[in-house]
Amino acid sequence: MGLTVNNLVEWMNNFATKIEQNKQYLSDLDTAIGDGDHGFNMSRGMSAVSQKLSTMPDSITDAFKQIAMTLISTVGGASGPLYGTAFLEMAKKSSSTSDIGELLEAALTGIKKRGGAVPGDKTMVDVWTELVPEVKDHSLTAAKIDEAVAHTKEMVAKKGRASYLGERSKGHIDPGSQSSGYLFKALLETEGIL
Amino acid sequence: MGLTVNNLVEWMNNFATKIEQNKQYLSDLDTAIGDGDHGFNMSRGMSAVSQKLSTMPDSITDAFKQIAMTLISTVGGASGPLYGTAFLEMAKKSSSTSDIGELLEAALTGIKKRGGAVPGDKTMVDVWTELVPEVKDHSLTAAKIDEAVAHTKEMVAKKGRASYLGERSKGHIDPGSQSSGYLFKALLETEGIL
Amino acid sequence: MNLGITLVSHVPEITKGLNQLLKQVAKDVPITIAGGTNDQDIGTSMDKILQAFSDNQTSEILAFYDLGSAKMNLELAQEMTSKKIHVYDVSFIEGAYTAAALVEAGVDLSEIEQQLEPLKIKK
Amino acid sequence: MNLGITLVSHVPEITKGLNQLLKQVAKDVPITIAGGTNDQDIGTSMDKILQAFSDNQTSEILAFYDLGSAKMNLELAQEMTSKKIHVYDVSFIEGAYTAAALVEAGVDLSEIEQQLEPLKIKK
Ligand SMILES: Nc1ncnc2c1ncn2[C@@H]1O[C@H](COP(=O)(O)OP(=O)(O)O)[C@@H](O)[C@H]1O
Ligand SMILES: Nc1ncnc2c1ncn2[C@@H]1O[C@H](COP(=O)(O)OP(=O)(O)O)[C@@H](O)[C@H]1O
Ligand SMILES: [Mg+2]
Ligand SMILES: [Mg+2]
Ligand SMILES: [Mg+2]
Ligand SMILES: [Mg+2]
Repeated sequence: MGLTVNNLVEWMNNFATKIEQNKQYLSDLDTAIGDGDHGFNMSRGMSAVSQKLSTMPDSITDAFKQIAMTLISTVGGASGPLYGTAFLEMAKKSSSTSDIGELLEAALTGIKKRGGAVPGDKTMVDVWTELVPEVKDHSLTAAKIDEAVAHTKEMVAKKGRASYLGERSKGHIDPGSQSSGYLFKALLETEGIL
Repeated sequence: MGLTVNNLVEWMNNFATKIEQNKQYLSDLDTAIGDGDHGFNMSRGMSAVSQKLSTMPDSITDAFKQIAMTLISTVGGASGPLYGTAFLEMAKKSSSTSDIGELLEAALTGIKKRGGAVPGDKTMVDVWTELVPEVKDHSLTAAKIDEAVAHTKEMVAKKGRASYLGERSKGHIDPGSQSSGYLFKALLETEGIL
Repeated sequence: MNLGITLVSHVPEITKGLNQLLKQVAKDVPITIAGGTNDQDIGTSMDKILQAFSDNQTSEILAFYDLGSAKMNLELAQEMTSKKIHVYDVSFIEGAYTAAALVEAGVDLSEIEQQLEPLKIKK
Repeated sequence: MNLGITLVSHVPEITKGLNQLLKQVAKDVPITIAGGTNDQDIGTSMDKILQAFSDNQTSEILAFYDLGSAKMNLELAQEMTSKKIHVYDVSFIEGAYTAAALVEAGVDLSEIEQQLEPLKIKK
């Protein structure tokens, strides 16, 4: 079946629900190595996205654009421009393909360009880098998502607020990686896309 | 005769008058290479000093201390801690000597320590460095004062706000050097100290 | 003045205060600010940055920011404006102060950038 | 917390805004501020700095300042207090942010100073 406007909206609503349910946990993760707002930022952003998508977009491209612009305008933290860029790149790419693997790959390239982070820097880039190939190989599982998120725990942050802590950023899961984990979980749970 | 509480107060009142008469000029000099407040800073400081000294201090040491603390509390700009330190050092030194040359030498050492400037950095240190030896040699003249002030014109600032302009600080007299010129002029005009 | 300045901070009060500091030495330089999120919370806003670009009288702008995440919104806004925007990874207050003083003095861009060089830091 | 922070800026609003930024990542760190002159004008005040030192709950303070002339008043105040004051010639906002985050994380002074090292600039 592949990606449609309908299952894209379903995916986003599922993601929004996970963010809502875990917003305190995400903010707690951010309190340890950041400024403690990641869950609230993402919750503000994703409820605006759900709201926006309650009017069904005309096309996949249109949907991605709306998601991107809404996140950019409402999130407030680093995750705003990062997730925003991810969806903006998917919007661009969706004019030539609706393959979710290719779309997510374009998103990852955008995230890396926007934030300048590379794998190992303890950012959402780590989770995306591990999981995008799994999507492309049709081998994504919940366990692999959990693992990718957990991997960030022992890393030393080189980008974002956690990087100010240097070695002290070790021993905590990166909040943006955790929220990205929810994005992939929601994708996995949405029938028909993968 | 040498320095007395009376002629010290006279010196300060003369200095305050010169500052008052030239406050716009001093601020204009500061507008060219700084933030345009040197005249107003010094005028605020020196009128507070005059006010303070209207009650005759008990001793030279006491007078210097009052001048120092008043300048530190009222000037607001870099010249506050700098002139303040100068008078504080004179207060300390005045317990062992009332020789104006030695006192001014201690003041100069204090200014250099406080601001970290060396001769050639286009600060008040330049004027003091040229003129303190003249005081010690009993050879200070108005012409030498004017010359010392004018010398700062062609210097490139290495300290203070003017240093942010780099090469562009050239071609303007340093405001703190000009106000220091007035201090030495006032000294020259006060009978009995030199 | 053919160069303007835009200040981006996570906190509205910081941009307002810094604007005051710069105005002292650069009263003729067009300075526009974008501080905080759209709800005036702590964070940055691409919309506010875009507004600050468009409110600036000049079409070539030197942009300064406080912390890394502000840079991402700055660069997003940079991609969405037709103005020429230069973003500097320098010490925020000290860098913006230096640039403002130099623009006011009529110094050209290449010389300004040379003077900003030693103020570069990892952000 | 056995380390505190004092922020010194020429502009009252900058110290207030920066305090907000730091509080986000360092809610337990005693932070005191000294912004502007005694008349709330742009400039610094030795009296306000001294007050900020004494208002700080700790007896060992990391002090940060914006422009060079603030440093002179800081050092004057340092000579007049019995508290232990460390003054850093680093990028003001970025340096204070780094130090606040590290103090909050319980990092000791020598490690903090190591992390401040790359933020040193000519001020
Ligand atoms: N330069 C970057 N590149 C990639 N991801 C980043 C970068 N900076 C921050 N992040 C991600 O953003 C997350 C923090 O988001 P959030 O708390 O919303 O923003 P902020 O740090 O501005 O408060 C981090 O956990 C990290 O995953
Ligand atoms: N580090 C320094 N060492 C010596 N003198 C200095 C230094 N910084 C500034 N000055 C002097 O102070 C003068 C500026 O004083 P003022 O305008 O009152 O202070 P601000 O620059 O803080 O506005 C300069 O002209 C210079 O002579
Ligand atoms: Mg955060
Ligand atoms: Mg934040
Ligand atoms: Mg001045
Ligand atoms: Mg000033």
